[in-house]
Amino acid sequence: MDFKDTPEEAKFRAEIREWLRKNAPKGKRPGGAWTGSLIGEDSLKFHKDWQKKLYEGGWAAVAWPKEYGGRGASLMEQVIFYEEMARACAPSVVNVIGIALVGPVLIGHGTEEQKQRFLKPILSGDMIWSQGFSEPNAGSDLASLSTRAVLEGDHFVVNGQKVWTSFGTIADWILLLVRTDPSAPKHRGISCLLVDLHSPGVTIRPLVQMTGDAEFSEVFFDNVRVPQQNLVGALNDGWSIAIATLMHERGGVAVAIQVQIEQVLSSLFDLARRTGKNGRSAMEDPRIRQELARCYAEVQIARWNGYRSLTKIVKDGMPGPEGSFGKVFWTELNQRMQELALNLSGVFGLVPSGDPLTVDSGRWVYGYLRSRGNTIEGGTSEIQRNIVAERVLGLPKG
Amino acid sequence: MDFKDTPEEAKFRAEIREWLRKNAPKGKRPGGAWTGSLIGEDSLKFHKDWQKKLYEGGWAAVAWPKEYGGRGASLMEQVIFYEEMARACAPSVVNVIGIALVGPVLIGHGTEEQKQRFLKPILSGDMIWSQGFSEPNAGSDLASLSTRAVLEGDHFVVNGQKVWTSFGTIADWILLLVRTDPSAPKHRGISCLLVDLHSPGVTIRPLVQMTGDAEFSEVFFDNVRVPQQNLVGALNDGWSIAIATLMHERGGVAVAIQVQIEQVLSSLFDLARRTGKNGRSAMEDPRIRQELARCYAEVQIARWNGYRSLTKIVKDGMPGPEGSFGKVFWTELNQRMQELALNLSGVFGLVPSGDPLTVDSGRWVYGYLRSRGNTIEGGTSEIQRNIVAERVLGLPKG
Amino acid sequence: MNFDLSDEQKMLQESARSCLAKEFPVTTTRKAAESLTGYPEELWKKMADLGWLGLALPESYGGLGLGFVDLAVVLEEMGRELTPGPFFSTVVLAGLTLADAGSAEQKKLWLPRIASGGAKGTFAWVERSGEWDGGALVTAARRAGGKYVLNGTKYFVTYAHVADFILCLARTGKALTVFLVDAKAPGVKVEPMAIMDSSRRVSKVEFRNVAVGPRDVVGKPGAGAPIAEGVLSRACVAMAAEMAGGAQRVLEMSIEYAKARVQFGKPIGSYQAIKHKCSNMILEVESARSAAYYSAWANQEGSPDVVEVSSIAKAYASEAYRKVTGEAIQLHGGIGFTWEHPLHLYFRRAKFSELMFGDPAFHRERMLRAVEKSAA
Amino acid sequence: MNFDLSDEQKMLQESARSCLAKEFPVTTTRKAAESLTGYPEELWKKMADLGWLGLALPESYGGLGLGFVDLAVVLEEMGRELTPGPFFSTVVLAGLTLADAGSAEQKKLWLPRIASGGAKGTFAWVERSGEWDGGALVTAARRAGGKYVLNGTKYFVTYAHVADFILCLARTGKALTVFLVDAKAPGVKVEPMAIMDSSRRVSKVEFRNVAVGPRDVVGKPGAGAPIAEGVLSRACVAMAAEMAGGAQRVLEMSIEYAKARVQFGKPIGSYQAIKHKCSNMILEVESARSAAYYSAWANQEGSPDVVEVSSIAKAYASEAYRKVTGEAIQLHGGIGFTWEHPLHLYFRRAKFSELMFGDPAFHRERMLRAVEKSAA
Repeated sequence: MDFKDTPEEAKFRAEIREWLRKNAPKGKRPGGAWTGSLIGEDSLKFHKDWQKKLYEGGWAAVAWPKEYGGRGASLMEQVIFYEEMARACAPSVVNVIGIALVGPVLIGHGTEEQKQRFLKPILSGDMIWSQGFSEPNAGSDLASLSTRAVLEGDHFVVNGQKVWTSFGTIADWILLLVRTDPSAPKHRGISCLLVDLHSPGVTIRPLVQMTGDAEFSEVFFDNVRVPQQNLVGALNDGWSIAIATLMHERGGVAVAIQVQIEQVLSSLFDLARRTGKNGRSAMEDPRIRQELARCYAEVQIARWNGYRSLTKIVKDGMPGPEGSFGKVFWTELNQRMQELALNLSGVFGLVPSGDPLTVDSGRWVYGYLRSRGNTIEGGTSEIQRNIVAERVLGLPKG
Repeated sequence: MDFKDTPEEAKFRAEIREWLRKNAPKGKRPGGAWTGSLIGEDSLKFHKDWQKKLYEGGWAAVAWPKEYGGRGASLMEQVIFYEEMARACAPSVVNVIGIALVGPVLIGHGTEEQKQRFLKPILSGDMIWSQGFSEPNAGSDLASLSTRAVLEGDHFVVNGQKVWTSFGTIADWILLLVRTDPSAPKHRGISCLLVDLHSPGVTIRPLVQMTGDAEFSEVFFDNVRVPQQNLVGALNDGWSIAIATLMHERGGVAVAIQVQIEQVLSSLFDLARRTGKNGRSAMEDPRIRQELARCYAEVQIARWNGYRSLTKIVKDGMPGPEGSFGKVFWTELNQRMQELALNLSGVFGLVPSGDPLTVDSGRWVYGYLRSRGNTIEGGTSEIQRNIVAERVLGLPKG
Repeated sequence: MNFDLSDEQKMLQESARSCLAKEFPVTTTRKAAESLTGYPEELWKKMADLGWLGLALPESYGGLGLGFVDLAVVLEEMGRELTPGPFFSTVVLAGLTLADAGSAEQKKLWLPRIASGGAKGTFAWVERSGEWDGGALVTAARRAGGKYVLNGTKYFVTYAHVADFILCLARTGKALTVFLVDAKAPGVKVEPMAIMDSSRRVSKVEFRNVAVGPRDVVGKPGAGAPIAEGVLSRACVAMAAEMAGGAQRVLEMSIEYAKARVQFGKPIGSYQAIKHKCSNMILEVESARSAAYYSAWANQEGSPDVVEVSSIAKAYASEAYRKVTGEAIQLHGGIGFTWEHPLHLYFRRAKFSELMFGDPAFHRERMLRAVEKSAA
Repeated sequence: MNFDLSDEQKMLQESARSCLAKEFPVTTTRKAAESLTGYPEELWKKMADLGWLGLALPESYGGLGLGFVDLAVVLEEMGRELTPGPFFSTVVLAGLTLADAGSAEQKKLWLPRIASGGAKGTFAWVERSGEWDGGALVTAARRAGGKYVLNGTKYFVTYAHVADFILCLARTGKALTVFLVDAKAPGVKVEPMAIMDSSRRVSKVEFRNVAVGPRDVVGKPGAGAPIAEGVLSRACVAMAAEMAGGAQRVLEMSIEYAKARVQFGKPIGSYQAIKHKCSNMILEVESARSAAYYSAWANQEGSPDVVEVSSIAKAYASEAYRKVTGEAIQLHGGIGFTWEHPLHLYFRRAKFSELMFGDPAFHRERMLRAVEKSAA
């Protein structure tokens, strides 16, 4: 047990820190600084430029093998990378689905041709990717998806609808799950396709969420023709690839998430220090202190759970039980932090961004609303709890 | 909408108040004053004497029809009766199962002979009753009970085991649910018998609960012979009687419960006023004030829910939705109040009765432990929530 | 003892429900909420025609002379559909305050016009400190000759942008006084504010050297504290009734969805996790309703526990509403997180209602002080 | 970065588990807990034989020279079986305090005897006020000639009834000082107290004009506050490790029962309400374990965040333990409410551990102050 960097880790940390010191953008940024929003031309360009810089420095995808333009970074080095990115307040990459999901899927399951064609533009941010998994009737029960792909000659013809497609409005390509064998049991008839969103027959409709933003889209496929060579892995073997992808999503995201909730905590404390409550600083109110302390403690515990999980993955290739409830832990904790922050300012806390009276540029109003999505997207808390009960604790299926 | 007594209600209130003023026992009582414990000879005699006095005054069972020795009191009058009993700090009746459950069952379903034989000694407390429903493998799923009764000539022969039998150690008789037709669907083969606990073949073993007391028993039946005329209602029709009985239990108990939780609240406030915390009264600690206020508010709300439910029962013969979650509401609220009371005294709060340092004669230590049983006995909170979801909200059965 | 609505109240409830749900459902009024005034004018006319505006005002001033319980019935229905408009501000905050504490002249001038839909009012309370305790207020009225000169800035004044008059709680020396100010008077500046709850409009109101005559004092000079206490209690009860209605509607949507939405081959409502969630929701909704109506009755009867029970209702109902709307979004999954689905409007309203007129902690403290005072 | 036990620590864990679970399971030691001493003497001998008593004491004083993480491993296993006896008081409260702050003479006299099982010690802290803040203490040592005279009464002194010496936190003027007092010294009166947690023994200890020499001062006169801070941090971590172990054991019992108990034709563990309950339980158990071990490591390394992380561990683990044991009883239904089933012993222990050495609110405040101090 040791929480200090090894010499190799320290070296890696020094290297990225130095690079960021020289290269991380300084000064005012376009768009909502706290949302990392990609909405708007300016903001998209800003993030694309940053990704290009990361790419040129060799930092766009530290986890990818060196041969594909990554650094073959160990999990601990990835943690360090995210920690240093956060420390430098560096913007996030624009092509997160491409880098965290599509790249690893192609590296693992793609043909040589697919790797040659897609990996480099993913890294450079020249080809933005989205993910097409959920459908209106296939949410928690993802495997019941019904978007069809029928092989006609050397093309698949795709029909159906996807929903909650992230980056749909700015993406060039989509990683799509489709049903290719409707007669097989539901997990067995699914395939994984790479689809150009500029193809004829694709309609993208922004899906406005309760925050008022449209991070997601609905994507409609009407006789869209997809070349056969865009199939990833074997025909009807898409479910295992999807599961691996979701695993990637959870693993990769977990590290970045911890950094984010530490930033939320730190902003929450800043806010409490600045806020008056009953004639003194909210930081002196015994009731609020208890709530702040509770948040502080749980953020640390989330970090320690993460450390345990990482250690386990490094040693055994998979997380222990403490890794299985990470999403439930941080999403519910984040909801409580957002709520506490809103409450600190009383009714003034409800003034959104745009109004001169808004608190912290409206980040808490936004965060309060946005945080409700976290316990739904990427597997609801209910599904997460079922998974823990059945897979980790071995309780019988209902 | 009106929360004042009607003239008739006011008259009834004045009458019972006056009678209690003259007759309620004064001075020190045997046994644990706060548990209403019946354990120990002294305590049992004290409570039996009190019941006799109530009986002589015509107050032993106000809800029973006049012809059977009751007062035919309306539901509102029953509420008033309980309120005034509480106001006078009068002891509870000893034969609560007899009066609240067995009596109404016999009045509703018993033969004339059964009424003649049992009702009077139930009222006077000369014949103490217990209830034999639950079994080791039939808890939440009560209808799966397996205690058998086989008719041989003019007697039933009973074999099996009951558990969580209240008043088992002091009772003379038991209201027993038995399986009389093992081949019928599980709800259809159950009958209801009146069994003398002094019969040969009955073994009663006190069941010590986590408080250290034995309020309940295990009762074993080994070829116990029960005369055929002790069958209540029709053969194999016991389930509907059991359900009616449990309804009685819940309805009758609800009124008395409200009085009890108001007493807990009041004692909790007393304790807070007396307790020092960080150099001042706990009553001045803003954090504790919030918790006390929360308890206070919820006790009032429980009362208002109860009023709504009573109004609905009086008008329509059955409670509205607000009556369906009463048990979940008060049992969970009571657990929080017991916990808060313990915490108020810090580690000294854990000194049980008997030690000179104990707080309030150990009532909070006892109550903290005992309150864990409330969310289990008489239908667990989980079962209660299922019932609300399915019967009140109409959600489909799992 | 009788905790039920009368037959007349049940008729009122039915007619309000059918009017609001059919003619002004949330699905259509949410567009109006984005308009200049923030509500459809025909809705306001309809309310006047149905007699709702004068429901709880004295018959002698053109009202129907009914009680706060009747008002709660209507407010609960408005809560169900997030009915926008200045009903709460005009009737509960302004009308009942004048009926309770206004001079005969003030009543005669304003109450009949309120009842007929011809005038709108509101109440200006909270300031930049965000605190609801009267002691924290700094807006002050200085005596100058036979008049008062009012200076200060109020925030979150509901529907001030359409109000004809504003009741303003201000400091007169150490004491507080309520003034009736013409919204068009020189020096009064009303500026709409953005808030998270898009179904309700609030404004910042600046009073700069506004001259007010002694006849514009509501009640007596220096008697503002007890009047404000009454305003706060009534606001609590009215909001609790609205919240109970909103939470009930959200529960109904959730039950409906839980029965219809199929995942893994079964309606999601057949899963125990959803059942228990719904079961907790109804417990909170019904409890909020009990508290709203009990406290409405207490206000109507001038019961001595008014302060205590009003604060219980506000604190409980707002936590219940917040939890129920949050759970409802979770239960609906993705669809509940969309802009299109009305759930988030309820979720936003719940948070606004929780913090407006004092958060639950404030009301628990207020309640406990009232309990201690009555015990002493 | 490596958050895992070493191979040696895993071996220690296995041997401790098999020893305690097989030879001294809670089902047999609960009888011993009712005996005169409160624990089986052979258990104490076994601990000495296995080297547990000197595990974290310096090798130069007969210990094994291992760290607090190793100690946490053993404590976690003891928590699993509610192992009774003076291990916590002797090793964590007394032994480590002397190793940390004692004079060479004190160490030489007591540490080897502790390591071999030949002496037992404890620490006397809380007084009638029930407060854990050093500022609230009134037990005082008056200088008289070259000596101190100690007067006062301490409560909840763990296993004082079998202790050979007692470390006593007392006031010397405005400052605090820790004294090493012979348990048999004239004027020391040890009186067992009843507590709800029957698996642990505590006493009231009266000091009446107890004479203590200057050589019995631990550390320097007036240096009691930082020493006590260290005692408190170590107590927090040790209790957190015990609690994580106890909660884990209770979770295991619950899972086992949920798989075996059939109602309505299915194991109750197949119902979602039970699944989600268990899922919440493991979240809390594993999180408590993470906090216990991280804080054990921080104590072992003398990391600057010791106070902060120790209080986090104590606060979190005690709330987790309380909730997990409460849910476990609920999940077990009737059987979990019986005296015979060991669950209630864990439930009682959880509550005692929660309040002993400061309740969660106290530790959240302590934590926050440490955070503020390090930020300043």
